[in-house]
Amino acid sequence: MASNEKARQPKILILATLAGGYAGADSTGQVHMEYPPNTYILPVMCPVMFPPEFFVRAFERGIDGIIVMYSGTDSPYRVEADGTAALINRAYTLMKERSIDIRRLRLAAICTVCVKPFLKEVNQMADLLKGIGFVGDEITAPAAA
Amino acid sequence: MENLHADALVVGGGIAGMQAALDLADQGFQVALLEREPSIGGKMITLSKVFPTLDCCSCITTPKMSAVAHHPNIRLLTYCELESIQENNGGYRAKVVQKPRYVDARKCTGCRECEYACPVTVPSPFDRGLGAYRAIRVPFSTAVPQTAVLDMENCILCGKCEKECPAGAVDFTQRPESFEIQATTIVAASGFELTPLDAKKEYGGGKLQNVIDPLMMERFLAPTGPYGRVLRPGDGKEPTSIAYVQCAGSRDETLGITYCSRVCCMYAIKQAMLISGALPMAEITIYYMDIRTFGKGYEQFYQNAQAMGVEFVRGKVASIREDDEQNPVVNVELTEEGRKMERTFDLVVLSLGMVPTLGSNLSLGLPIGTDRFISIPAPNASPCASARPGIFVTGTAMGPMDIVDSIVTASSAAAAASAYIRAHQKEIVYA
Amino acid sequence: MPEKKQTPENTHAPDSEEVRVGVYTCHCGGNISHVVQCERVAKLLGKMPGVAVARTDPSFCSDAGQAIIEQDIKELGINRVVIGACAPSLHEQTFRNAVTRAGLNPYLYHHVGLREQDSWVHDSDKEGATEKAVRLMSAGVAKARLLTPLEPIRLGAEKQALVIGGGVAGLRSALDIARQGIRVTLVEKSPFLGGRMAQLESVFPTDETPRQLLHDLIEQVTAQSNITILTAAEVTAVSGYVGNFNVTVTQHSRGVSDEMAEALLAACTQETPDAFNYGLTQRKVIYQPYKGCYPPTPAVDWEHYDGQPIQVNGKPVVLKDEPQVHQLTAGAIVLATGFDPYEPRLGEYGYGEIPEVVTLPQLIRILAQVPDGESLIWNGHPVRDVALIHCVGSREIDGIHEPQADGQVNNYCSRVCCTASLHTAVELRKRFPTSNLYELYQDIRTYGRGHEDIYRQAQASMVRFLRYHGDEHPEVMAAPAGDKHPVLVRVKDHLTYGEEIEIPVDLVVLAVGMMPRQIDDLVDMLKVSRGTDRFLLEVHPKLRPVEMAVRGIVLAGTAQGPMNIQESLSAASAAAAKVASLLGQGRVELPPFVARVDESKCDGTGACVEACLEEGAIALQTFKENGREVKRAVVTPANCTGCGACVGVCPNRAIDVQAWTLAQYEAMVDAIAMDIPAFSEAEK
Amino acid sequence: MSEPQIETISRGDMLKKLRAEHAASVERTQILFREQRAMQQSICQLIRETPKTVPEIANAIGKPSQEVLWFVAALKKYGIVIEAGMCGDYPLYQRAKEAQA
Repeated sequence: MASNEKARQPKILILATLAGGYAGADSTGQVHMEYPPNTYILPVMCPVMFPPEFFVRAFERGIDGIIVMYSGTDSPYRVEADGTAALINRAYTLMKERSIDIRRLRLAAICTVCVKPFLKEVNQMADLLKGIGFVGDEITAPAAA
Repeated sequence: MENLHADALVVGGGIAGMQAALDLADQGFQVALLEREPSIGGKMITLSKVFPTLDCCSCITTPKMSAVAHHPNIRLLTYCELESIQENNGGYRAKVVQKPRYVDARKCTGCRECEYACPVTVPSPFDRGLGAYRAIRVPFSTAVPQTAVLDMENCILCGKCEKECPAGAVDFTQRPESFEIQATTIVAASGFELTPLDAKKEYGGGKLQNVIDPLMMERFLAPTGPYGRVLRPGDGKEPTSIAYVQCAGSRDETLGITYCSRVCCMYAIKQAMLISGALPMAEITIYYMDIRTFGKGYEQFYQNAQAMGVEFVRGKVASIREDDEQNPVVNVELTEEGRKMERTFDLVVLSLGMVPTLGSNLSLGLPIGTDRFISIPAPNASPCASARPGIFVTGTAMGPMDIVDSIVTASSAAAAASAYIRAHQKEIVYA
Repeated sequence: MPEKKQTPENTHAPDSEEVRVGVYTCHCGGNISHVVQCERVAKLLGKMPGVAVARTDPSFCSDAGQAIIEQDIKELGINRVVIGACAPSLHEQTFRNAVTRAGLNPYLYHHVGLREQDSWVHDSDKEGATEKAVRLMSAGVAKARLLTPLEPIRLGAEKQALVIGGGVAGLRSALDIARQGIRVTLVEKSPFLGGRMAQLESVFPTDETPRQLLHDLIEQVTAQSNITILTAAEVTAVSGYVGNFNVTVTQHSRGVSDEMAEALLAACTQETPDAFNYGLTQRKVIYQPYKGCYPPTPAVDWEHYDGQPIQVNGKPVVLKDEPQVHQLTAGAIVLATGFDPYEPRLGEYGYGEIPEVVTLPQLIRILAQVPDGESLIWNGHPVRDVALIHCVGSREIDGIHEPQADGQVNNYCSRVCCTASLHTAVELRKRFPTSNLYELYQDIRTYGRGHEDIYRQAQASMVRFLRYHGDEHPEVMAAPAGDKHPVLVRVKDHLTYGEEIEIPVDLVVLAVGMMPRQIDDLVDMLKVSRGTDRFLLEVHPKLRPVEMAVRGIVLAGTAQGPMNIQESLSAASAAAAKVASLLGQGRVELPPFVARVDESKCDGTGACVEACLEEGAIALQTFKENGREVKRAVVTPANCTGCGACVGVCPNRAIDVQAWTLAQYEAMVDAIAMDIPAFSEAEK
Repeated sequence: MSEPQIETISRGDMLKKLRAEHAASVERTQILFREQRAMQQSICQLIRETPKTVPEIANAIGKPSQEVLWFVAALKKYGIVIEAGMCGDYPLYQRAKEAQA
């Protein structure tokens, strides 16, 4: 909340597919399982739409961790399983160039009823960020910008 | 009121009737939906949250109510009583009376100025009599239509409402109006009532202040309830120990209700979970004979309640009395231990069962079973067909069932009704 | 060569008119407001740029709540709507309709889930939950500002449905759909219709004959000229989408012609266990499962036929399966794939090890073969004492029950076994009056209309009831040699206050639960979801109880979960009603969430075409532009799934998925990341 | 059930007719209304300054708790009375300040 009231929290962005992670997050809500609130879930149809630069840009803007919750091989989109994995690898390359800890970006297959895996991913990222701190403290300017 | 023609007449605007009407209307049929109360929504709209998802109930119901009200193929007729039907011209002609609202529905905007102006306070059946509203009122906050209705039985004819109404909608000249609906087919969705709270003398015959029915608890748990929290009605105490007496109006030969009401186990478990959320310190005990959590996801729900600490005790409650402080004292036979015990609670909920709403069923002239619900002569062939051709039955009009099952049978009745309409309509010439 | 191609006119660029966002934070009847301070959210959002009004309401989804939004659109000129409420899967459509009624394009509305993903999961951190709501709603506003009006894609829909499964649910669905003037293809995997119901001998509570009921139903189905029945057939491929599914059905040969049937049947000598009798008896590899089956022509059991010639009138006849492939289109698909009885593990209650342990479905087949008036003999012994054990393969508890091979523990109730078991007990007592029956149960769940009467009948017929607890299962063991009875059942009976009781019996009957049929291939082909219980999963048990998340696919009967015949029929008719609503108009509307090319930026690199895996969704076309030939990407909306594979690879950012654009995501990320000093300031 | 023709009857006549038709219920309700008003006034008077629980109010005005609770709920619904904390297991009720103005 306001910086004077409470220590600033790292921000976790979750890009969750409607057919997978987003529905899984809804399932988690239906059983009222708690997790940290500094988690911002945005629905996506399929994560292959993002260019790898999108993730770097998000880190530059102050997002401290990103979890891409996709549907893996259960996806309604043929391209999703392999396409997303390849995308995340390209993003890792860019992150390394900016000396961003690549653990800040996670890819996880979450299904519509994956309550436990959903919680595991979220809590893992929250714990990791507690340890490694804000992205702003490690990011470097792009080599040629 | 002019006479109407419709492909289907749906009798009852609860969840089953609404769903049947929507399914027929979505297929392009003209539907007249008849509701005797001033608003549609039935019993479901009075509930707090629904099992097993614990969705807020109005979040499921109000959009359906809204969809019914806005559907171009549905003619919504609220506050109308079905008088009789007769076979006519290959279909049915229904005699209907529009009861006077004493408010012009076309002018009323639902602003509730009249309600605030009205000096007479009366018990609100929406809150099972434990809450109150005024002699003129919009029946409840999410009512559809949002039209005020004046209750002449409790009116002192002071005229304040008429003076305050900015739309000039109050109309003391209204009278009951009869009209007819000619329809090819009828869907009976006349719903249920709870077994009366006073039916069982052993349980205090309805006279114990802190022994309530489950729909009262629903209202306490709903955000719009009479107290805005869970209190016992005897003296406004926040209860710390609550007992549920299962099969209080079902599986009981002394009441002549030998059947299982299907929903009581689940609503008791659900309420226990919701109370645990609202009053974390409260101890909740459920006295039962058999736990019947048979629906999809229900057994898991039962296990969750056990894990939350709700106490399930197998026992038959023999009687309930009151101590000097109006605390209910439950006398229970512990069938797994072979002994009797007494225990005092702050509040007791009788898990009452379902009995049919008889009024409109009688008007429809449909044969009923030994359980008094509408007979279904061939349940394993045509599960929604009544004994009269072209009249289909849905929801709790044909026996106790929960919301999920009511909705499925509603769509099923709609399928049967639409097949009937297609098969018969070509032969019908409207008079 | 076409001139400059036509794309749907992007009528309003987002900045060509003043953006006036209406922000609505719903209390959800307390579900949200008990955790998230909705008024604070509204107050803060009200100060964001572009926001013209920010309100709260106990429930915006109610008629009155929707009216508020409609009024704002009409009276305050709100042209973008952001609603924070329950999950979009529940009410996004409700609000789209409301917005449309008020005259606004339905796609100028954005829904933020504040219940399932906020208030319900951050109960103990109300401040955190409120901050989250503010950031999510700000992101919603950021997106809404960039929304453009869109039109749904309108496609013609085949007035034809595919029903998969020829049991009672599939038959009922097919009939009800056909009666609405929609053509139906009914595909049944086995060579005969009727499914599991045909294996029963009596249905409760009416005691009717199931095969007679089926016969009547099949007669109505076959009388319907617009139903095509394909038996011994399987769906082997599916593509397309609602309104236009392309389906490949592979149908095995019957192997036997009507003329040859009698002779072949008589001549065939090869036998195999009879699945109709759950393997208790043998039948020929050319077979009819029962008298009066449909189709009446016998069929060859290809799986078990050894391929050897059969001597008919002295001539050897070799039977050959020549599968036929049917291509068909369907506007909608009904899944009525049914159930299998739970198959107990080897040794579970002695099953498979002690011959006197059978399942309830097996017992029903055994009884069917005992002529009326004769006594029941099993494994050479007369049967007098019978124990029926409830909840086998149902109501299992994690940690107590051994998981199945795939790790599954069936923690659900199978709904029908209590009544079925008692119904059988009553029949046993009636047919064999000297029998002693023991029902070992946890809870008697005779919930249905007339079912409680069967329970009372069983009590009146001196059936003995013993109640065991879920964590203390009865034990079944072979009796020591020389005992009068072959089996011993040991149970801790809580009706006698926890007494350990040992019952010597002649037969143990396991009232097994229901499992969904093995339909992995179909599930993969159709991309439909299953629940944790492995049954097919409906979208929402109350809002859309027979529909699946994939549009145009509906559920009928026990493929969805355990249910009895009456319930299966209801569900099947309900599914038919949904199909009729969907296809009745002969067209369907699809959401416009497909790729769209901005030709001003496209320079024809073809990266998008390379990235796309969907057939015919995107291609390069050559256009004349200012007299010059240029290549531009062109999308075929009906074939585009909106995955966005093209978006991420475009070097010019010239392509986007409508309503899900990259720019919108960037704006949302910025809103979430934004420092909100205003968070405390603005409130002052 | 329905009257043959109603348009010719004036509003005044109609009210007169209603009064005549409903004389019994109007009289009964008027008595009820006077009792209600007295009850509401004594409750509001009592909790004007100090919040009280339902049993406290019942004790002070000599009415059954059950009845008092019903009136308190009614007054609360129309904003005349508000909840003002808890006293043990009992919520406290107070006359709303805005409503007093």
